[in-house]
Amino acid sequence: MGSKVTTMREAVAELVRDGDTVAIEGFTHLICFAAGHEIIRQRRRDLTLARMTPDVIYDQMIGAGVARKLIFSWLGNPGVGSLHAVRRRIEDHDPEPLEIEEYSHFGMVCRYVAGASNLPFFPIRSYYESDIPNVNPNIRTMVSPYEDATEVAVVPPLRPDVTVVACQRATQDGDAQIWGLLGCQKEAAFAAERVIVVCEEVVEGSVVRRDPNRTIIPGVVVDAVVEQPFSCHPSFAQGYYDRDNAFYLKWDQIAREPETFEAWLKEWVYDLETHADYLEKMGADHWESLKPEPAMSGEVDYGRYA
Amino acid sequence: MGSKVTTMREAVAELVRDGDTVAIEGFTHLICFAAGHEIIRQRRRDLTLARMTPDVIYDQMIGAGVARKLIFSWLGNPGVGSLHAVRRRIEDHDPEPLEIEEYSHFGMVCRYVAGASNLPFFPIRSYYESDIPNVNPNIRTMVSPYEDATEVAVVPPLRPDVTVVACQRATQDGDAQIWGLLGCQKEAAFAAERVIVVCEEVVEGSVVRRDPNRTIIPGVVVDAVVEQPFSCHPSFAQGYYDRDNAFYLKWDQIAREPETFEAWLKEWVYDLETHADYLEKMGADHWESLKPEPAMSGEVDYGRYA
Amino acid sequence: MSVAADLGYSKNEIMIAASARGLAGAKNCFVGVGLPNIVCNLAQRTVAPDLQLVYESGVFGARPERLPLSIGDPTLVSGSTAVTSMFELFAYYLQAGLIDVAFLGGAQIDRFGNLNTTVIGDYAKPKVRLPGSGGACEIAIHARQILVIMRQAPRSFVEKLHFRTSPGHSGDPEHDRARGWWGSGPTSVVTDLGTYGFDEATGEMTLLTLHPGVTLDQVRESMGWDPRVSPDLGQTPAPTQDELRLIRDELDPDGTYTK
Amino acid sequence: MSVAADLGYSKNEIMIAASARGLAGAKNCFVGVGLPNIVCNLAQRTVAPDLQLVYESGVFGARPERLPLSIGDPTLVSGSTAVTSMFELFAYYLQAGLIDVAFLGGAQIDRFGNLNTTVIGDYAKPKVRLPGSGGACEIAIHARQILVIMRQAPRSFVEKLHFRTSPGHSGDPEHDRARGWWGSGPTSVVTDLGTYGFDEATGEMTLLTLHPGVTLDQVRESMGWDPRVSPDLGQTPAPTQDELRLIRDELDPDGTYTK
Repeated sequence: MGSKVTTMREAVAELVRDGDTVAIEGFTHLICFAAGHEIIRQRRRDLTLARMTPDVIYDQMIGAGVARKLIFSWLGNPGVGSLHAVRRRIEDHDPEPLEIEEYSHFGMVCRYVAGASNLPFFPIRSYYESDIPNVNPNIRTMVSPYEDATEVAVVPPLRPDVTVVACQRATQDGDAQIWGLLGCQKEAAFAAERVIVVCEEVVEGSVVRRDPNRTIIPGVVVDAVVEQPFSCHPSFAQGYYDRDNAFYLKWDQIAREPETFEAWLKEWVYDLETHADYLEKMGADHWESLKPEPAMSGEVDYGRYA
Repeated sequence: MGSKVTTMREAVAELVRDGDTVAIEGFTHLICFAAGHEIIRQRRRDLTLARMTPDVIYDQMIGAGVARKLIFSWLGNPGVGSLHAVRRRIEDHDPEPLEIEEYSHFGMVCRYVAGASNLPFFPIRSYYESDIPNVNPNIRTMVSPYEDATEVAVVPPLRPDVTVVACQRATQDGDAQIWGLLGCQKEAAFAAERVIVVCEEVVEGSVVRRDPNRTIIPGVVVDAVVEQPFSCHPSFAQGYYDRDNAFYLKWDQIAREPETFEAWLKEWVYDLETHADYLEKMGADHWESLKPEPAMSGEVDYGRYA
Repeated sequence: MSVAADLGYSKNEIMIAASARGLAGAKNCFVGVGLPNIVCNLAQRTVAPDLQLVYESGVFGARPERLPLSIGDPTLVSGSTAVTSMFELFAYYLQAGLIDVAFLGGAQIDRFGNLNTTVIGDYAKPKVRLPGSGGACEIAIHARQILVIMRQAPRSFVEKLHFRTSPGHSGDPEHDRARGWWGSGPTSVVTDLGTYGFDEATGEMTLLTLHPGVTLDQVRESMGWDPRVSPDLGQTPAPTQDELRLIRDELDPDGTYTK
Repeated sequence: MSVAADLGYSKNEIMIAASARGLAGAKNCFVGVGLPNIVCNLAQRTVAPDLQLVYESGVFGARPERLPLSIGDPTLVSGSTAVTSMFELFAYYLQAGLIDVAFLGGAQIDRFGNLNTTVIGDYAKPKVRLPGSGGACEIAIHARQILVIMRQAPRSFVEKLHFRTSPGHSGDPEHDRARGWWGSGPTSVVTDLGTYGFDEATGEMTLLTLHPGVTLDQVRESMGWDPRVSPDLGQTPAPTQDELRLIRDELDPDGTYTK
């Protein structure tokens, strides 16, 4: 197989199309901001954005006008507060309305699992006596065909056109390894029509083959591999860099007013050509300051069976 | 928390009761023969044995009379042939009939997943035009409540009273780490009322804490931890010892006749007090011969965030 | 200004201390950030030494080397005993009934402990769009016990929710939680003014204790319905010196959450 | 005695060579042990260099350092690119339609490629209890293409199965595989006497080629129904010297599966 390694610009240009349903997943960990910025930069439109926890990157994308709809389960700037740009669109239709389809966390996870498993529905014990199903007709109920006749809620499969998954390392074939929080990266990738893997480093196949249990997403479902250090800033990559909490706090101020929001987008996205420019602009010291001391995993022995 | 470390004898005496549904799982890898032998030795009766792939250990247990029923998806001596003791009971009711409840592999896996998830049923796209549902009324059909109205099969949850899981290493609290083939060990453990973890080595918590993503079963669901090297022989433990293929071939001969079967049980189970006796009887050279050369995983960096 | 200012501790500090005591004997606890995180860590060091912190992000047995800034802080992962996917966390742990106790809060709560974290105003075009459920809906249904920590005010303790995100008690004993739910629903509410339980029969929030210096009138003025009051209404024990030391020196030295 | 003995290769060797050619261009292949394992490895070295071996045990990109003795051989794990749980293997790969081709066999096959791996005789008290489905039922439904390798005999190529473990074609074009299955069902059968395809319209097994030295009468004598024969019945190309060298020197030096 030929290498799948490409640039973020090419990956987005080739694989993300106007009107697509796009999932940039990651539960606080490995949220690929660089992909979101490139999608803004290429001015994609009418996207349906899916994500369990829309946070700052979706505030940026939705405020920038790439999306007409949002599918989610928790909306906010984690540990800080609101997403002001998203709220302007929902509360004030400013500059235009945003269609929303909301679930609970488990509902979103199970939509990805159903999508990844080619199941027409997925049963969960949730939404009892909640108003959520009243505002989301996709949440339905079924009764167990067994003696208990238990009533459960069901959610439909979610099959993104494109899922973007960030990971610590991947091969040129797209075999991706992740450690630390896993979120629903694997499920979202398997559920998708097209998958972009963005890694801190592209490694030799031999590195992955030494520890196959660490592989979360196999190359077989991956279309493009982008090597992009710090692609998740201000989110984090376990063992590579820390969450830039100061930025999350700062974003709360930036996003409060459309003017400051637009100014930030111009300075940090539109006026830059690539994420490399973003890294350079923020300065080497900043990146150094986010690097943790090492905490090594130790090795296990798979044994050589020859 | 106090340590959960105990002996196989105590673990089986305390946690495995006549009439229980017992799952000793492991897909070719980490099949805990030592637990099966102890259950035979303690002469448990009327067990319902569950397992995706009943193999030699279940041939031994079922031939020894511990079980009245078998729930499974594939019955055989992998790579060798039949399970003669099981076949005598099914084909000739010799010495007594064996009740069976059979599924496909995916059906069994999903029964464990439903049990682990507290779901009343689990949907799968299987059994279409197969005779299996005709002989197993637990396999039913449901129709998707969404527009596609797809018909799927459903299986009920499987909740063993006891699941025995072998692993390479565990802490005294039962946090178990596995690498290599995972089978459905995790699902079977979470689905069970009581869980016995049998490990090649009990390790310090610090070993597990250095690589938390390697933990397959958390201590919270574990009742007993048994440290028992080579507990899976003639099956294998990745990195610790190889499959003893010669034994699987030999078993085909041993199990053909009730006499040779009984003689083997007497010599290798009833006349021995513990698995340690079994190891000693088989001889140190044999165990040496099964050990692979090392093939180390390499380390990853989790980072220290202080 | 803080009603408890003159008592040598803050409103948050007595909320934390009172909530921590509610965890006595608990084992597997679903933890959020902020106050609940401090509460759990205080309980671990006082009334609940066996408390296992389970983070919604999928981390077990965390040993954070710093105060986590979010439930997904990398410091929770390094040195923990296990990390799991979100699917397994919600399916094998929460839905399977392994979580003994969890914390919930919200913009609005009603007398039966139903919570709104979705919208203020009309759903279609809300006055305030709130975060939504997150895991709250499943937590409210499956966690064996639910502890609510909220400051009380007429706009948050309301007669009628604008949206019911996660179910409390229905108020109908026949129907209430009668569908194989693991959870028994909200079991206590700790506010800046007092502590509440829920009536067995009616599932209604019932004032159990007033914090030192707080009057029943203050409580009544701070909520949208006339609260049920326990016949043997008591006073919340003030935070002990030991509790305050742990909170101030160990758990929140910068006073991020406790000022 | 082997009909092909005088031709310089064994029955298994021509079955292997003919089956391997059937994998030309295939990508993700579900592999079992024994013959299929040799077939896949031969195809990888000849007509299908991009063939990805996916083992039912949950291993991807295996690079075995020895001939695996079972689909769960530890040599398949060490040096592979990924290991997955059985749930994910069946749900995310097979049921999701990622498997292009798989091998099946059985004790009995009928003219529509339905297979029996469950019982000979009555289910309740069988004459011979066979292994059962394993993954066969799901593989038959979801793998895009199914290759069957079986020696043929009247007792195995039967008019009526004793039990239908995994579905082939129904024989009814209206109904056949009309429920969102990924798989197109059995696409070829390779026996020790010849190779078969399946008729588009009727789904019936159709003799395409006879192995060198095999007559149509021999084929008819070895099956329980009168087989459909292709109008342009041809001869199976004999294994090439290169194929035989690979099989004998590299893939099965001990002749475990090929004698």
